[in-house]
Amino acid sequence: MTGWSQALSAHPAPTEDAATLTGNRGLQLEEKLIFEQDSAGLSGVDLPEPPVHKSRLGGLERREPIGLPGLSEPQVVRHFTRLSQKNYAIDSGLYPLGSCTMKHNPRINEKMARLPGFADIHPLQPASTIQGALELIDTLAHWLKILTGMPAVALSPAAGAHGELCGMMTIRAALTAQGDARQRILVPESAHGTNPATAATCGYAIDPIPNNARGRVDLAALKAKLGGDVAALMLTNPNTCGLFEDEILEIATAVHAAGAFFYCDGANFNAIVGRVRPADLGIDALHLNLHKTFSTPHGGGGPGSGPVALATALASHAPLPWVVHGDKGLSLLEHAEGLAARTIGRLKGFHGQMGMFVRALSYIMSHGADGLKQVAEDAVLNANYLRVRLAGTLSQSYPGSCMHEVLFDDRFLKDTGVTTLDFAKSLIDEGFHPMTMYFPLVVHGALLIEPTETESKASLDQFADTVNGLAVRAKSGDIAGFHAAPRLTPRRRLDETGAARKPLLRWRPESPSREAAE
Amino acid sequence: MTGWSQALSAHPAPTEDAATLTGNRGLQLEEKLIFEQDSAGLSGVDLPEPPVHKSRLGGLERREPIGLPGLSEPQVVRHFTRLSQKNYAIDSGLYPLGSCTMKHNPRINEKMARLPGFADIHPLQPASTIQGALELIDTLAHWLKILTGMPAVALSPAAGAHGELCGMMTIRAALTAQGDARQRILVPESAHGTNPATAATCGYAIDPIPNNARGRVDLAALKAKLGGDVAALMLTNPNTCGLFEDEILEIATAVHAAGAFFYCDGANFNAIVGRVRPADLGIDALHLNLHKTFSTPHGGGGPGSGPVALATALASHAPLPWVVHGDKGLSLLEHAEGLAARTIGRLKGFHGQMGMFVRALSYIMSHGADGLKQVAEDAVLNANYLRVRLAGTLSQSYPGSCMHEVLFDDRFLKDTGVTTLDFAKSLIDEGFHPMTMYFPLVVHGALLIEPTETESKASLDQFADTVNGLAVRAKSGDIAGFHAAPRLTPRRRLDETGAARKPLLRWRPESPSREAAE
Amino acid sequence: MRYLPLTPADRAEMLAAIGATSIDELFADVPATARRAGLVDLPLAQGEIEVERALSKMAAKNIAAGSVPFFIGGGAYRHHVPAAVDHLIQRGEFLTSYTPYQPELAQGTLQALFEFQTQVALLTGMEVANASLYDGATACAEAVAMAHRITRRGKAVLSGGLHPHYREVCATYAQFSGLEVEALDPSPGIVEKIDLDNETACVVVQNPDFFGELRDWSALAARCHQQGALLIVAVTEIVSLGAVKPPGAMGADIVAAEGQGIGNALNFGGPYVGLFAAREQHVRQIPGRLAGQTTDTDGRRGWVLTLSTREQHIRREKATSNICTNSGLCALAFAIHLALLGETGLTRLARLNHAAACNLADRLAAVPGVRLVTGSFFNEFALRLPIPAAEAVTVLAEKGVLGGVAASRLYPERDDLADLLLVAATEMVTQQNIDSYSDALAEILR
Amino acid sequence: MRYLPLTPADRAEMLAAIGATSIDELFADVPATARRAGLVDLPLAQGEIEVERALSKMAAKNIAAGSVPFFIGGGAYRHHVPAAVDHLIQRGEFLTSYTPYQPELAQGTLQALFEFQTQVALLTGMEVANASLYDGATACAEAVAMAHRITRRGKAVLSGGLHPHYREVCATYAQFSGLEVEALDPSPGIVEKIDLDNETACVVVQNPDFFGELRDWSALAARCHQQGALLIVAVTEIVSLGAVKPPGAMGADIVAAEGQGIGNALNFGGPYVGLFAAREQHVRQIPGRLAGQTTDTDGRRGWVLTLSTREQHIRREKATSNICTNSGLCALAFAIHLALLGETGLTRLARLNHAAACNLADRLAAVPGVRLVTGSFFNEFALRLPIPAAEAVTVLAEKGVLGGVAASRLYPERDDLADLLLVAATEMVTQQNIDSYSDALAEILR
Ligand SMILES: Cc1ncc(COP(=O)(O)O)c(C=O)c1O
Ligand SMILES: Cc1ncc(COP(=O)(O)O)c(C=O)c1O
Repeated sequence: MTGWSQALSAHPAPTEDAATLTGNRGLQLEEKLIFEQDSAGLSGVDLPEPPVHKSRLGGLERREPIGLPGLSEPQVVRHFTRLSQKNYAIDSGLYPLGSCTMKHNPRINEKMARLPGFADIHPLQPASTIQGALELIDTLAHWLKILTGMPAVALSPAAGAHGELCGMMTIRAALTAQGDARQRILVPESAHGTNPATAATCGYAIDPIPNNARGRVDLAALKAKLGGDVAALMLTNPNTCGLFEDEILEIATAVHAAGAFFYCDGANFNAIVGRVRPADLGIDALHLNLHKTFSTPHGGGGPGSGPVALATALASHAPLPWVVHGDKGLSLLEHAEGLAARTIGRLKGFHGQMGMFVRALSYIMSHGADGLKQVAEDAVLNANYLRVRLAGTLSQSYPGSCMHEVLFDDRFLKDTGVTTLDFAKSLIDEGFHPMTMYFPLVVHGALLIEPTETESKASLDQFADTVNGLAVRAKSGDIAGFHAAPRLTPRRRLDETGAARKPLLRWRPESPSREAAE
Repeated sequence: MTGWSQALSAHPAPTEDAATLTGNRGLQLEEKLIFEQDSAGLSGVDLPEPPVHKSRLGGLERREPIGLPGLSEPQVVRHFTRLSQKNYAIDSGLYPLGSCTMKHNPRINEKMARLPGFADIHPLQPASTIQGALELIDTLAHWLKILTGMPAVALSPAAGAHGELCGMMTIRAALTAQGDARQRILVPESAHGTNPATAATCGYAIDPIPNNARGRVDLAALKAKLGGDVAALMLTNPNTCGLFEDEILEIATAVHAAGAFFYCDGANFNAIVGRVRPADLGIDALHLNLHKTFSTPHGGGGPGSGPVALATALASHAPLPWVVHGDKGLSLLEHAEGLAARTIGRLKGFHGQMGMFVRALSYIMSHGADGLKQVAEDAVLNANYLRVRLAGTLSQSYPGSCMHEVLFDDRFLKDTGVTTLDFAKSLIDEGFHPMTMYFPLVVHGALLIEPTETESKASLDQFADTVNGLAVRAKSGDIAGFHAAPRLTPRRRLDETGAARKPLLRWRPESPSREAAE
Repeated sequence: MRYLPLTPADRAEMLAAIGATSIDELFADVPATARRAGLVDLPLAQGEIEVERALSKMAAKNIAAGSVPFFIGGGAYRHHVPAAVDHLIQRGEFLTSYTPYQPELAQGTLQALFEFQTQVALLTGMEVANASLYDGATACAEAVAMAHRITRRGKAVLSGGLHPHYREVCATYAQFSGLEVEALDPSPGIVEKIDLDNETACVVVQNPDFFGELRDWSALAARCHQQGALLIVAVTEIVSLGAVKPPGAMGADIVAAEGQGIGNALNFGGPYVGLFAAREQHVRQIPGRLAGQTTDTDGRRGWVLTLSTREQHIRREKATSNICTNSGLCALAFAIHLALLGETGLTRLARLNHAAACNLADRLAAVPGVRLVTGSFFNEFALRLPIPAAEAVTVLAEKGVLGGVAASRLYPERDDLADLLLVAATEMVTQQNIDSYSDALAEILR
Repeated sequence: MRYLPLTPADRAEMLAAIGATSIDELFADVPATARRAGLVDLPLAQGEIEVERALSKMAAKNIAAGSVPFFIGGGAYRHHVPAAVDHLIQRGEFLTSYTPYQPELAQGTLQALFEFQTQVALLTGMEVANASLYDGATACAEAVAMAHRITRRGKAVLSGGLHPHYREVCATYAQFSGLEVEALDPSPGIVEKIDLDNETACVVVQNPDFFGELRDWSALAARCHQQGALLIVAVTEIVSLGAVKPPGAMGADIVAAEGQGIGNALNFGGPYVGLFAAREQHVRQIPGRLAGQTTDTDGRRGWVLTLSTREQHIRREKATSNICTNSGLCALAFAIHLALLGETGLTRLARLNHAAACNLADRLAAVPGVRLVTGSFFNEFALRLPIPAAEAVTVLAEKGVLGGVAASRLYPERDDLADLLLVAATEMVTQQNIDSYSDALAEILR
């Protein structure tokens, strides 16, 4: 600790970045845009010259150059290798992004997803040639039904938000079928942004409900708002404060009593997988993020997969396609007919995120029922361990134990001149990805920490020691050091306001990018 | 340039490394040994409990614990990911290690080598089940024979030095067969260390021959040494000064006239592949490094593959096994019998580096005869371009054009107080791997630069600008800056002398490593 | 369990530190009636060997496209993806990182997205593009919604040449957002009549259309703009833009495309990557993420996610879309593959595809009873057969040829399309494949 | 050509800068008679699609071990390698880096090698290990040469149980370095008599031996040491050390082992990884590279290659070996796989192998006419058949079973071994495989 303040003062001036001729700093390598590395005519792909033949493009030949740069394979491999080296990832270290469940991504899942029998099959092949694919989907659905306790699961949604949309659409379809035109969706203030956005996309009006002092839905306020115009409650459980909605049964009863449906955002399913079945909580629809609980890699922003478990009242409205068992084995029901006559229709091209299904099933089979239960327990244990390790220095927003993630707010930074943002950025220099900041919105300067079950105790201890150490420093008043953070990354704090004021969203030959790069 | 000196002075004190609590520095992450991360009982591999059965280990059960640490898969993946991030590689940038031909390693080669039909076949499977493997070996041999112009090629050697050994053994076998017990091998002073070491391993005495002022073998000195006791000349061509032995035909004639064989170290084949056939130079035996000219990845030290092309006089002594065409297709001749009666015997278990053969053939087929010729031309062009770009500041050891690599010595550093080592280490901070240093031994403070053909002109220009800039700085007398280099790597200059004085070659529970790590 | 680093000892120690006597205590908030000791009737944990065996067995029950003569398109295309692409997207720093909300730790992903956006803009001939959406079909629905926001009009007209899945997804979204969708009937080979009025927010066309037909939509664009409507052009085979006049040059206001054809495998339909491009003037109405250039504290160029005020995590119910996770890694694969191809590679790839399709079309149209319906096309076209196309597809499959898509699979209700077969050819098709196909088809129709 | 970044324009510009009028000028030193415009009768450049097609075709002509009941060992073993291993060794920073001569740019490789050396030392029960050699056979030859350097004696005695390839490689090396090799006859099942004299530099034994037999060599070690000779123990199946008493515990002075069984595929025999371990007192006689711990300018722990004065690049003809490039990446794969296994995983893996072999031995020995020759074994054993083993192997292969190695393939000259079949079973063998094998064998011998 002592060495630190001294070192901070000894912190090199920004001009240190001029310290090398290349701008490279040892293993930290600068990299221009591919457009700035163009060698006209080069290509990293060798293709034969097409046989001469008469064009049938009907005069629509593309005549202007496209403007793509020419690079050889070595240049492209080096370019993207260097870019990757500017990223932090789960593979690099602890990634405690609350609400994101950044757990280890097993490599066997990647290998399985690349088997030609899964990766090299076309969605429109005849059913007889894709029985194994349908079997895989059916097997995954079976697992998800048992894990949620719900009778049906719609697999086509492409991510969590898409799953929310699917769920809300089935709810609206069910109500409409009853000739019931309810217009309002109740959404707690702590909800993730996709919840209200989804409800709106589904044509609904949003009615926010407050949290109580215990970080849960204010049951009284909820009941007060429930009425004939409420189509559904969209609740996240465990919620975004990392807490289990302990009055959830009362909530469900109230919602149903009001003739509304109970939608649950299952993004935080990791806390309860294998231990609690949403069906037992009175939930009518719930989406799961395979890219969270079931470890399909987040890939720097996707792809994901957001299957939705549906109660009987909603199941018949599930989106197309359906996988059905028939005399000729498994097949796809792709049109609003027969069993699927009441479907909301199609939500996506083809049949869903097959590549993610394979990874998720590989993950599920690897854990088995026993392993999944252990996942939930270790996830909750790790979060609570961090909670107590940090309790001394940070300010926990809601007392008591948490589920898979723990929420702090910025009270501990009061009067230090250090903001939640500064604090998080200083973690970056320490080699950690920051926790989720300023979400949920129900507390001030939120810091939401989710370690996941794939972190070792040693890893948690190092993180806790660091956070505590930084908290002490913040209180000891080294504002400059925090404002200056991060100091050790390929780029220091980036000007987001400036970026939004004058958006530069693509490279242009004459754009500043070029100069900037010289 | 101006900013630089200022920055160098602003160079942070070593204590900057205390600047973080974790010792991590943003994306540069510290990592302990796996032995320091042991959690007894953990394993990253789940295996079923074996059925109970009576042991047949004959009382040789291992009773003491082995002492291996227990880690989960996430920890192991993170451990080796972090370690990899402390490495520089071709994928990161220019790697101008003279004599090592660090060229781009195409990924299609990796994919091909992993096809189950190649990776998952056993060397002792019946011939009928491995016809494709033998066909691949035979096809690669065909290419190498045509590229060298020589009638036979022995594929089993595992690397260049092993190929040298193979070649020298066939030479000795051929002489012995003639009842000729010659004892001396002539080796130029510029030769790579493996040459004399190999000759010694083969039971020969080494007799060094000097270079002439032009960086080639001194023909007169060579002739003077040639005599009835000389078994062979081991010459590298192009030689380790990056020069083509322009008197090679005279050399060959003289060697043969003396009744000796002419062995050529073909490590530098990249300079002439597709343009010059060693057979046309009077060479009797030559090894190729598939891990250089033919791009099989160097893997941080291997594996390699060192096929040896042999003249008719030596071919019959080629090591086992041989691939032969028969009525039942291709087969392996694995014993000293029939055709192979005069073999030197077996040099290695099984049949050679199949995995490397696949990669090399994939590389060769991708280039074709035309591409390979272009490889040689671009390799030589790139080296000469650097030669002229650097001529102004560095001191080229031998005037005139070079082949695939260019040799400089430390005359340009005279009186600067900066050594070749300092100079090379300062390149590390600039984001480049240094050139080969202090080899060959025939010049003082050698700097041997081999860019290879897979570097773009832009890459060469940036390197040249940097080297020139550093040379100017060295002459301007900033000794401290050079002695301090590298400053920006995960570790700064390492104490090699200390390491050799008190060798610590493994971790031990009680060893200093542990403390050092705390 | 190999993925769980906690030992029993760790767990005990941590529980003690927490002050809990058992893990159950931490689940105390769960209603007693919902607490479960565990789940019954489900398999237990398995090792890699067992999992690999079981999944490989399932995979083996499918016929991989690469193992047979293969001619299926219909919105997903089998192109060669260089080994370097898969190698690079599997680097842990790309594969296991989250959405780049912390730019200082994600410059790699952000710069790649900035390059991706530029590539998409260039390819489509548009001014700006976003950082990807789920797929082409959802991108199309988002485009319709965007047109609605911009024009404040309630009707979307969908061309009969629009991919049925795109049409259906637009319809599903619209049905709930209260938009009226007018979907024209498919009319392969015939130029359709598109009516606009001042309620029309947008017209959605596809090029090449679902039946492979290429059209210049410039005139329609002009009409749309006169009427104050937007022209949305969907592209389901992105490789076509290596040879075909881009939507931007036809006056499109928004382009919604499927990017799978570059960098991504067939994957039985997903994950794919939705491309979304538009005119700069509408940038604040664009759905999804945008990477933008900026500078850091030291004045150096860098990248961030920008214009987030459009997005759900800031704007909530007022966001331009509810999308959060998109198709990041597929977009990266697209960017890498396209960086490898470059101008020369992509244009040649497109020409190869067109050549293969022309070759195939001639061969198949020469089969007695077969008629080529599509006039001008890129790498896919429609045939009329003397027998139901569905039947032909089945029999061809039995003969080991995956010969295309029967229009009836997507338009079961349209008897007039029962004999229509969609056939595609890419650079992966060999002369031998083409021979096998035409022989098999001739045999069937004999 | 996709791997060549220079454009024609670059080449012209660079030639001009060099002051050459043509590329040929740069080859002026090549004797005119040896200059070639190019090479005739060789194929020209091909794209990835064509190369992949051609090589896949060759690969398809081989029967992959994983596709049939598989029981071949004899020095190379088919074990499961976790996907994480191959993923990690393919990271460019490992795959495309050179030997770590610049430690500041290679701490990753160096630390991994230091961990590898420790793992090998622990596994073999020895004090120190090197950073790998080519393979087990060459490691064995290097061990003999090292014993020669240490003892200054001229004779090496090789047990008849030593893998014939190891024996042959030792013989080849010795024949040229002037060492006398006394190779005892193979005597499966029978304890051989080994004589030593004061000319004996070393005795080389194998455990388990080539026929699968396990022996405790402690007594021999004692005799060797009395005689001033060294005991070299070869291990061809490294997994055995997860269950079997290690050579170090038997008094071995040098261990030469094949490491393929951990982390590496069968690869038709290569690349593999030679493991080499010895007593600390002989460290300066060890061949090959050694990673050692040290500190940097700031006093922090780091790693370097050390004791290079043993090596060819410093010591030239006086080096302990001529080896330079070794098996770096295979050693890394070994280190990663073993790190994943850990104490629990490796010991269990070994027990699984032994269990499978016991199960198989019982089943096959029960086949009429078959006799189990090996008394105590790990995962491989020898059988005597009523027919020539070579014939059995061929017929089994026709029935789709790769049933083992006929001793006659390695000892064609030994008629007494003609009926001897070597059979191995690893964790990859299923009960079903075992059934198929015993059924097929019974059928053949019926
Ligand atoms: C609580 C919650 N709900 C919904 C979502 C949206 O999921 P996705 O990003 O997969 O659309 C997220 C993901 O960030 C989330 O954390
Ligand atoms: C000129 C020369 N000869 C021989 C060798 C030895 O080759 P290998 O390392 O493959 O044994 C090398 C490799 O460094 C070399 O550069």
